[in-house]
Amino acid sequence: MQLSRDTLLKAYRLMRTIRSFEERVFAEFERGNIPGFVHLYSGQEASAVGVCMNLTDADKIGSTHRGHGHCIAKGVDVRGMMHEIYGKQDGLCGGKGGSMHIADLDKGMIGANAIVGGAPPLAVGAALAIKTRGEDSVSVSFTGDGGSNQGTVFEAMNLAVVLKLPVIFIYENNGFGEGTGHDYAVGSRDIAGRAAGFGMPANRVDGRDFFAVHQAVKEAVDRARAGHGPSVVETVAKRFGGHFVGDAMAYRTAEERERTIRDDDPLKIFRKKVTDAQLLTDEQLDALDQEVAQLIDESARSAGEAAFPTLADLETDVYVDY
Amino acid sequence: MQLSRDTLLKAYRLMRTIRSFEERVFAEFERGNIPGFVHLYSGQEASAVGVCMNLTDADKIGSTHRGHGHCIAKGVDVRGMMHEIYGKQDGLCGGKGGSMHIADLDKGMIGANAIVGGAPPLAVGAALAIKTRGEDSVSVSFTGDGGSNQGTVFEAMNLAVVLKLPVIFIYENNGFGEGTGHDYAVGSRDIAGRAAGFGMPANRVDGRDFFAVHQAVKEAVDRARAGHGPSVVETVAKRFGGHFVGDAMAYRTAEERERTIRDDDPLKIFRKKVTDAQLLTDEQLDALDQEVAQLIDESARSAGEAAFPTLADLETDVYVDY
Amino acid sequence: MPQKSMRQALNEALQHEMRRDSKVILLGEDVAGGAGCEGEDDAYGGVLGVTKGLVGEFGRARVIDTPISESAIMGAAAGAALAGLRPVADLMFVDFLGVCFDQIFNQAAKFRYMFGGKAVTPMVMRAMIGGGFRAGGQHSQTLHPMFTMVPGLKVVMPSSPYDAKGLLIQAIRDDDPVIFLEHKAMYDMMGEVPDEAYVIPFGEANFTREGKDVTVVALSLMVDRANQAADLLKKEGISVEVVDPRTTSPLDLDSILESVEKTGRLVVVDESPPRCSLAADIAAQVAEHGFDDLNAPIITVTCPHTPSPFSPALEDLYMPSVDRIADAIRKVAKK
Amino acid sequence: MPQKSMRQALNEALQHEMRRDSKVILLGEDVAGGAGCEGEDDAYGGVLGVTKGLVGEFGRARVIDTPISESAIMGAAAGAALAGLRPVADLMFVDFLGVCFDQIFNQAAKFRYMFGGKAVTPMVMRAMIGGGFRAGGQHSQTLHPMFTMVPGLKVVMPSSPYDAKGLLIQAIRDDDPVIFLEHKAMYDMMGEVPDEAYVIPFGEANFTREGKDVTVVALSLMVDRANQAADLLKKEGISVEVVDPRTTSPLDLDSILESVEKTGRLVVVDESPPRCSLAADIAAQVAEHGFDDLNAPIITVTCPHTPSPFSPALEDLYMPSVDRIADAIRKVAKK
Ligand SMILES: Cc1ncc(C[n+]2csc(CCOP(=O)(O)OP(=O)(O)O)c2C)c(N)n1
Ligand SMILES: Cc1ncc(C[n+]2csc(CCOP(=O)(O)OP(=O)(O)O)c2C)c(N)n1
Ligand SMILES: [Mg+2]
Ligand SMILES: [Mg+2]
Repeated sequence: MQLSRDTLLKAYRLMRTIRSFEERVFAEFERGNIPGFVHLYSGQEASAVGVCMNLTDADKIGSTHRGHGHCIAKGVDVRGMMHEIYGKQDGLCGGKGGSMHIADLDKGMIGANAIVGGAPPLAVGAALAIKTRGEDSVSVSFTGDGGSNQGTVFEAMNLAVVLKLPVIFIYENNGFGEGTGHDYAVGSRDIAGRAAGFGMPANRVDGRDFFAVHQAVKEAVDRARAGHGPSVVETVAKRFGGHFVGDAMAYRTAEERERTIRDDDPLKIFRKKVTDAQLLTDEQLDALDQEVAQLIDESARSAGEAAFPTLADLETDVYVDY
Repeated sequence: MQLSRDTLLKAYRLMRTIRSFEERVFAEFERGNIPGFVHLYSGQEASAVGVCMNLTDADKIGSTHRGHGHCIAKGVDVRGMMHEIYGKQDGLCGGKGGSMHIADLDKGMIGANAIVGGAPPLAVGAALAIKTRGEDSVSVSFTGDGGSNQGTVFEAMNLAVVLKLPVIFIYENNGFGEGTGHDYAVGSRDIAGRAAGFGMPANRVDGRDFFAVHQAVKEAVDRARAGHGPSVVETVAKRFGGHFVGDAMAYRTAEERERTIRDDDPLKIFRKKVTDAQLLTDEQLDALDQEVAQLIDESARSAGEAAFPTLADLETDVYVDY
Repeated sequence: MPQKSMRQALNEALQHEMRRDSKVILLGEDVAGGAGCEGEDDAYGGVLGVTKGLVGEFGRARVIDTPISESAIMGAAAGAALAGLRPVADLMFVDFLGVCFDQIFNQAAKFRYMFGGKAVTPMVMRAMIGGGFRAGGQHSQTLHPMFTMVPGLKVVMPSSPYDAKGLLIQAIRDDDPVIFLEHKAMYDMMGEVPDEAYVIPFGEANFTREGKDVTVVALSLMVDRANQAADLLKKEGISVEVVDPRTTSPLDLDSILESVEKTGRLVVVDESPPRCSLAADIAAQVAEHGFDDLNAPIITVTCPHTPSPFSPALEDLYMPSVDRIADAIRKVAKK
Repeated sequence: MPQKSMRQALNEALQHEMRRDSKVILLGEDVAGGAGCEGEDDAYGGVLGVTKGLVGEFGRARVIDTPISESAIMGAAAGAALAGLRPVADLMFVDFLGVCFDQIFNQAAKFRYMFGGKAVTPMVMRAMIGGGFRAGGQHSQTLHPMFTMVPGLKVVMPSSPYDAKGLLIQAIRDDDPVIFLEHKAMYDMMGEVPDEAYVIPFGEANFTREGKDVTVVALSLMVDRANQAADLLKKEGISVEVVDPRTTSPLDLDSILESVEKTGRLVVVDESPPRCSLAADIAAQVAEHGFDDLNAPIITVTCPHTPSPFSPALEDLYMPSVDRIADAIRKVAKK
């Protein structure tokens, strides 16, 4: 299917925004400006963007601990995210959530999740709400290769099939769960291959290639919107960095990482495709790079300057009413 | 494979013991002599016996809430079981466990389990102990069709494959989980079919037929003893009765139950096969029926007369040392 | 007022709210029953019949039988609540929380805080608690302390059919996640229950006995036993006040402190092992905020620090009895 | 005596016991690390490095990397223990108990009782607890009350490298299931630790400060803060006794009561929300058994009834601080 120039520009802008966001978060973390645990998405941009460009704000996504890319792809405000990751009062979650708990319900982003396997049952629930109201929206859950072994994820898949819910289970196979290889932790060595046993179609695609992800997910989303139920898409793309910022990555070789960063960059791959096909020009893309760089720069600067929450904020937002 | 006459006699004796035990428990429950929840195994005898006759005391089994049949097939003392189910001080668990918690570690019976999906991870652990010590024993977990949807069960299967453990996952498909049909609760409508997605061989057999179960499980056990890892066997045989004693069974039709009890009785099927093949005579089998009837009768009578535990027993057996 | 069982009171509460608000759905194992079976629909209506008949009126789209997958059930309820429904999820026996607790205590309970006050998660989790059924170690627990300690959850433990209906309606209309704990030994308990809908607000204790010598705090099934003990001791000239907080979170500490101010003596009854129990929680709060009113040690009457035994002979000794409650009251009354 | 970090002390304890007893195995996510990867084995040694080096000495057959499947991990440990091993299972962050709690509280903890005293389940579950890492709502909890309340479990919370080593060796040699909770902010804490193996028995409190005016009970990271508060108040002429029970189950209540008998005043510090907390548990036991010795209300210093906030600005206010502890002590000392 042909994608419009605007669509391609949007896709590139989003992928670039994720990349620049993550690079900046890395740098600021190293400088000691960002606290806690941060898990970066660099290298997997085509997965989040390829998935979410099939979605509207009415569609829901449930994310993981590595959620920055999913948030940005779903249209969550980058500035609010950066302020949140800095722990600031005007962050998207008032500084109470942090990197692993960014949510923006208005954008259909029902939450990053620091519990591996936490999101799929929730995404199934969002799909149940959609079906109960008779809407044609869909719900998407993101899970990693490591997380694909969590019992909650299997239960979610089975329930989605039983109730024929509009859910798409995205498995982002980035090669590792912390320092453990996917071929070790997944006994069958085939995540997508499990779907058949649960009664769902599945598709494994090159997670470095926006077009491959976008097309496979489009089919899954169309199917779900049409009321034909859930399906699985596995996107394969290694993360460039460690599990979290600070991970020594001893489980990877220097060569493998260099190779990955050199040859498996979703942005490079996208740029080559669209320029070779003369759909977009390097000038257009460079211009976007500039815009995004400014946005990220502005976000980080304002996040650095913003105020921290205070004692008055500590005990609010626990209950609607108590 | 030809089974010896003694083996056949033993198989029949065990199946008859289970049947008579359950019939008596039903009667005594109705009379108010047995407290709590009891889940009867009648109709599934060929599954427990077909499985356990491949095992020795060194092999482990983890069971379910419907565990009487598994216990008896594994050689647990029938009298001790009956006393336990009556809640008596000299019951197998001192009256502290009851029908849903009978265990006999010396017999390799590591516990009935009132948590659906509770046993498979434990059976995997027993298999890990076996492998760690370099023994050639195996571990077996029993799970129902309904329980096959529990996350813990999927995790156990994957871990067993990853660590290549000597486990056999038995799925006893008796048609229902409480009042819900297996075809509804299992989205794929194929329990054994899930095994492939987890990287294991699987076999679905007629759970009414001792020979079919015994043969399929023999292959799985041989494979595990030889160090080739886990596998799945699904045994299909409906329970004769309700989910628990007292279940009105509105989800079943009278016709279906009558048909099941008439045509699907593992003991009748066994008797016909062995007598048609002139391996055993009706006289031999009738004699066993008599023996067993006496054993059960004696067990129930002594259970009725035995003493209840007392205040002195209430707080013992919590810790080895506290 | 018509006499009804607690089972019927709960059933009416669900029916009222499902008629009133199409966003209310039920899900759980056999909440209808009979799915994928040859026999009747509505074969169960919940294992102990509380939801009986609802699938007939509201259909399977709103009374949803699920596989045995409690994490998926609770997660689906939490996710559906985040997305605008008001799900009532049935855990059946509270003892099963161990296979799905994350979705309750790390997910539903924490959304609002972690998301900076933007999330609303109006779900109700119903579960059966308590002993007396000879159901053994994994089907007889109460576990209310495990929910009470979790910020973000509200926890309800009704002690009568009347309270059960009013509190369940409140739970369903409430915008926060609510854990609604029904004592399985109380489903057949009869009491006056209006036919129409009404709400009982959370955090408002009910004084089931007025008295001046000793304050007894109890919830759920223990309220009836505390009342029996109070009636017994009246004959001995000890005037007992029984306070039923109805909800453990929020907890109406003020009413408890008021009563202790009057009596100077406190006994807390809790069907639970003693460590980190609700009995301990209430005793500690009074020892901090009502210390100057106390004329005697605070006595807690709980189960021992053991799992629930199966044998009737042991279970009867395990649960707080009228006698044990009365003895505790006598002990402090003498002081 | 050599100075060592708590990380090293724990590592030595594991090494000692694995050398001593071939039945001791480790399992968990990345307890070695690098399984199925091109890079090094032993790439992690546990996310915070506690098990580093052990796979090199004992091999992958005894230091077992697992998939992310905590129910299978804890169940495998419990089942292996029932079958004669002494597994040490790593939950990583205690916050993950919600996805595997059943295997711990309904299975491992209850086997012995449910099976009439015939089962022995010598497993250790290690987990990281506590705040200070800015890790947010699902990675900063302590949750020790959830284990303490469970009959059949023993619960250990070391407050120093020395205690950590001796208590972990005891935990591994212990025949009951033990929950071993390591405060993640203490791994780099230094202290004197003998090279050889030694055990510290469970249920024996340690008096880290002797005093006569006020008793402060604290565990884990809070012991250091209580000590700092005590040292601070000495200058103000308030003599504080700090009692570290070391294990919450069994709990050395006698030592606490002894101290309160002397001081007449009790402050309990607990890094946990207040409801059904260990602070409440200890306060309640003293209000029942030490009431006549009390000259002032029992004050509990805990986190508020909220999830753990992410922002450093909030988390520092969330955790009990030396100042808040000192204020509480002053308050009762004046009474
Ligand atoms: C229930 C649970 N178990 C373990 C962890 C610790 N943990 C956080 S991320 C992670 C690895 C996840 O791997 P994967 O699912 O492949 O996602 P990735 O990090 O590769 O994006 C682990 C083990 C957790 N947060 N939650
Ligand atoms: C975790 C958990 N969820 C639910 C239950 C309640 N329950 C007990 S048995 C049962 C049905 C089990 O069905 P199946 O696995 O097919 O076994 P069967 O009863 O048919 O032998 C259910 C839902 C339970 N005991 N534990
Ligand atoms: Mg991964
Ligand atoms: Mg079944």
